[in-house]
Amino acid sequence: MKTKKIQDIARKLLKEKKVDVVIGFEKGTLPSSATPCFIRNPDEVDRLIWNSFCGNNLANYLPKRKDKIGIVAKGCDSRSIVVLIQENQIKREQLYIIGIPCDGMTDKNNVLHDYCLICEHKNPVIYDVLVGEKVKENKAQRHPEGLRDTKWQKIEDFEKKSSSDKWKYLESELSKCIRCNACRNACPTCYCKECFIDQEKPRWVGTTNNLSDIIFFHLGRIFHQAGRCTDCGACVRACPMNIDLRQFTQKITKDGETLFDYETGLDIDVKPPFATFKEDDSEDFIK
Amino acid sequence: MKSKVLAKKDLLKFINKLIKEYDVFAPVKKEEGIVFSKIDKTDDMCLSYSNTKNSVKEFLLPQSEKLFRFAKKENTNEITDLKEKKRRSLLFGVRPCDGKAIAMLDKVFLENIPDAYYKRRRKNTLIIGMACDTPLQTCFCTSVEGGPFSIEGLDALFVELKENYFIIPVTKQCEKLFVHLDNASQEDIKEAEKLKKNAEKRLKPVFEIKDIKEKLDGAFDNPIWEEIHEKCIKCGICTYLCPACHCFDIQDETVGEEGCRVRNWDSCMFPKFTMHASSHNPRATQKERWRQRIMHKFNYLRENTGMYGCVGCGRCVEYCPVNLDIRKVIRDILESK
Amino acid sequence: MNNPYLPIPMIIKNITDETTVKDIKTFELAFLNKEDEKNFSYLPGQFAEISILGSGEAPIGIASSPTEKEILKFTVKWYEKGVVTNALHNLFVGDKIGIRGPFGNSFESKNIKNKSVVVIGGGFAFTTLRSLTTYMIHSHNRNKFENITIIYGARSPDDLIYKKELKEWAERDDIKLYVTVDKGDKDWKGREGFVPTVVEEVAPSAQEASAIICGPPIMIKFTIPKLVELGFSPENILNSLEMRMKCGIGKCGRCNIGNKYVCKDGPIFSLAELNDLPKEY
Amino acid sequence: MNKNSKFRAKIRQPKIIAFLCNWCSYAGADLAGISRLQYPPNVRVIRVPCSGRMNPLYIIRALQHGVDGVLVSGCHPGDCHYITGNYYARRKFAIINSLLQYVGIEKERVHFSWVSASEGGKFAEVIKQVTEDVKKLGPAKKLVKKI
Repeated sequence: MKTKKIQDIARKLLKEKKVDVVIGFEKGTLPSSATPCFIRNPDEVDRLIWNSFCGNNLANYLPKRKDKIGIVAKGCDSRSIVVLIQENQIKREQLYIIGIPCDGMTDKNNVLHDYCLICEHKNPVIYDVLVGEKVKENKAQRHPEGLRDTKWQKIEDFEKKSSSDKWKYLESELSKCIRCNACRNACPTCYCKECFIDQEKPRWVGTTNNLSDIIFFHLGRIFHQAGRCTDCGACVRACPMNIDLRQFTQKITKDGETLFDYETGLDIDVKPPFATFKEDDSEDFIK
Repeated sequence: MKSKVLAKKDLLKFINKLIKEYDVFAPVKKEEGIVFSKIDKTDDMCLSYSNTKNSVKEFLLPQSEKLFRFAKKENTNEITDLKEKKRRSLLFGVRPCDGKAIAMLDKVFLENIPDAYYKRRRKNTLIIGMACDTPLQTCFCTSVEGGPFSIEGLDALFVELKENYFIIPVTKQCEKLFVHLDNASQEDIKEAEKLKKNAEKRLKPVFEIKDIKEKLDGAFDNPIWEEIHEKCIKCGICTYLCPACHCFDIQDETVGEEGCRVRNWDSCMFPKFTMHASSHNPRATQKERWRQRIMHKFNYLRENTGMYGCVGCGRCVEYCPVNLDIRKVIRDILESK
Repeated sequence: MNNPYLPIPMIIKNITDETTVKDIKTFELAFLNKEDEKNFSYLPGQFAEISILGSGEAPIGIASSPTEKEILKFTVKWYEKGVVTNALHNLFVGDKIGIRGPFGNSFESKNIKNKSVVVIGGGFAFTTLRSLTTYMIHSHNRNKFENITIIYGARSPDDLIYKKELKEWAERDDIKLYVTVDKGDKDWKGREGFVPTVVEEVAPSAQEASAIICGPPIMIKFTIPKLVELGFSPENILNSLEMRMKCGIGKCGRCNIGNKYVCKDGPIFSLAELNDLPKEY
Repeated sequence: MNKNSKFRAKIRQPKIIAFLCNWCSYAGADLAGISRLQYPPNVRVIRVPCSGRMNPLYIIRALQHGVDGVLVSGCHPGDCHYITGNYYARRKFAIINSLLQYVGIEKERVHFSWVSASEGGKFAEVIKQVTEDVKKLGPAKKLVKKI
């Protein structure tokens, strides 16, 4: 159903030359898989599909592109697109967003991803055309203290641990890292032209698989995601070693929401948290 | 050398004996999946694996290897060569595809000017393979001149029969490990032969490898490269998990007054791989990098070493975050004009 | 164990600024161990990995000639992004560094002996050409070559490197030297014009001659057609390439052009060889 | 290295890096000096143009390369020489501070303060307190890079 509609929209866009390319999904080479594809020819739109394996965040392909793009976007993709527009990585006018309300994506065993379980923006927040009916959002109940209970449960539990336990967990997770950079490269909002780990003059992070350097890389990357991470799960999905990166990226998202009352990727016109300030921002940690 | 048999129930005893003499590395089940890792006791070992997540190349060409140490004192450049490890290593349960990759690495690192570090490790390591009878969907070893029972690069190959392990010793070095074992009977040989045929039958080649070299010779300017790379996200999963990828980088690491020169895996997928100091980059976009990856594996290495740089283990296929399937790439190239 | 990754200890004996902006320096290095010096035999065209502990290594063409005993010369340009070149430019006379090498093939491996040689250089790429020229005009070797023509161009008079030697060479009558600059200054009395134009003008005979060309890509691009016009065969037009290299022995996998490794099979390639290789450099 | 750690084990003198903004905290430190206020000598100062210049990764990098504690100090909110530098910095500090604690870096390792050019006394106090806190924790082990 949705597949057909996406194909029709893409065909029309390409025929009318409204866009140069449509970025969507096609059938993957493995069972239970879909893979990003770039369609330029209206005759090829039949390759486009839509199913529950279309997990990749296609916004990843947008930064610094010059052409006009039709892009298939789920809720999380659309939020990443908003971030990219906010941060001048792509212009709104370049995009024709084919929004798709999403019921959550599944892994190859047909199990819903855990980040989809707590997703609060299944419907695209920005789009030019919507494929299918909007789905019911699963807004978590506000906790009396103002935090969302289900959403942040995992983070709050972790916060209560002792420093040594926290550190032990961090080390045990990150010691799996092989520094393939897939988490960074799969992330739509990791778009720096030169990442701090690639900088050579001066060199920020050592080049080896030294655990201290690996931790530095991940902490640095996670910090840079403040105000950018939409919890789309691209990094954990890409990681070949199954590192639990969301345990850390979610903390950044939570802090953004609780400290600055900023939820990522909802409105193009709102400034990201690090690009603005309030005079009464909390500073109880400062002497 | 005669084939041997080892009763399945005696395997752990056999491995335990090896642990006394060697640093034994074998498949171990961990949180991230089944990985090749050092084992101190046989309980750690997990033999119900299709293939390990990491390849065994990291025991011959570690992800980061210290070449030498130095002290950064004023006006000196004293260096200390690192010492050799005394205990020998033994890799147990290496799949034939990984074994073939080692044979390829040997060509690169031991021929012409031998690489001192690789040579040292290689001489110090015994590699015992485990034939593969349950190939995965991602496996394609038979498409790249390999096979689920290939012995290339291995010192010995184990084949799992019903009650026994059928052992094919390949090199002299491992013969002494098996001297006390019984010789294989005709029946065992037949059973192993049958398993081999069955496994090979299950792995129909997915492309004709003979055509690919010729095709690639004239394919440098083929427009297909424009498309192939498009969804690649420039990460290093394919090259880091690949048992045959061996490109490396040499860097200096310092902390305070001390430092060491290290070599790290590098990946042709990374933009900085070929970047000159003058900022000129001969392989400036992912298009050139993908072309290099395919050309290196299927054309240049074949020409220089007689072997392909791909052994069909399927890791890059399985773990690529965007499902950029090398098998499909090759098929697309073969079909292109 | 013979370990190709261990650097040979050297000491900096002299540093010369080649230009007034001081972005190109020539380092004269001497061996710390006599043994190493004996084992280090090289020919013009080869390069070495300069190793600075803590910074790393960079491949640099050897600018001295084997006829110059005891020292090795390297001329290095400062690049903003170059980690090693930066570190090198911060060193002083007396500092110790290391080198690995010599690596690669030499001009001689391309059959240039007993022929005329036309050396064409541009900018600071003249380093290995200096090595070759010094080598050829040495009294032991001069009779192994027929006519020697040297054409060297740079953007401005200041960008010419090895100014002192150029002067000496100009006084010799057994070689022909043409130095040109894109645009001279008020003190410049020599030629003005681009290298390809000068090549056309002086039209060295292609008969039994090799042309060796080394310089910025744009110069090479326009000079090669001129040489072909003059009748140089592709086998006799030699080009020295540069690439990012790490190991220097054909293992690390980044400097290949097609199936050839610049560090091992190059850096000197004839035009005939290059025509067979993909254009990826 | 070895010699160094032995030395440290014996006397337990922590090494602390202080990133001070040029206009307020650095001047505050100067004033403390001129006023001959006593404070522990464990702090090495790195002057930054503004607390807004502080890349929070400096903190991680310092911890990685063997300091036991970090102090970051700038002008009081509203007093920034560049008008709003420290307001932006405050947001970054809030996030990095929270993240570091979240991954298990002890709260007492990393400190933030506002010290103006006239607060020589406060500067001495802050340094005293930071030094004490870090001393209590002992030498940093997490994140320290060894090769």
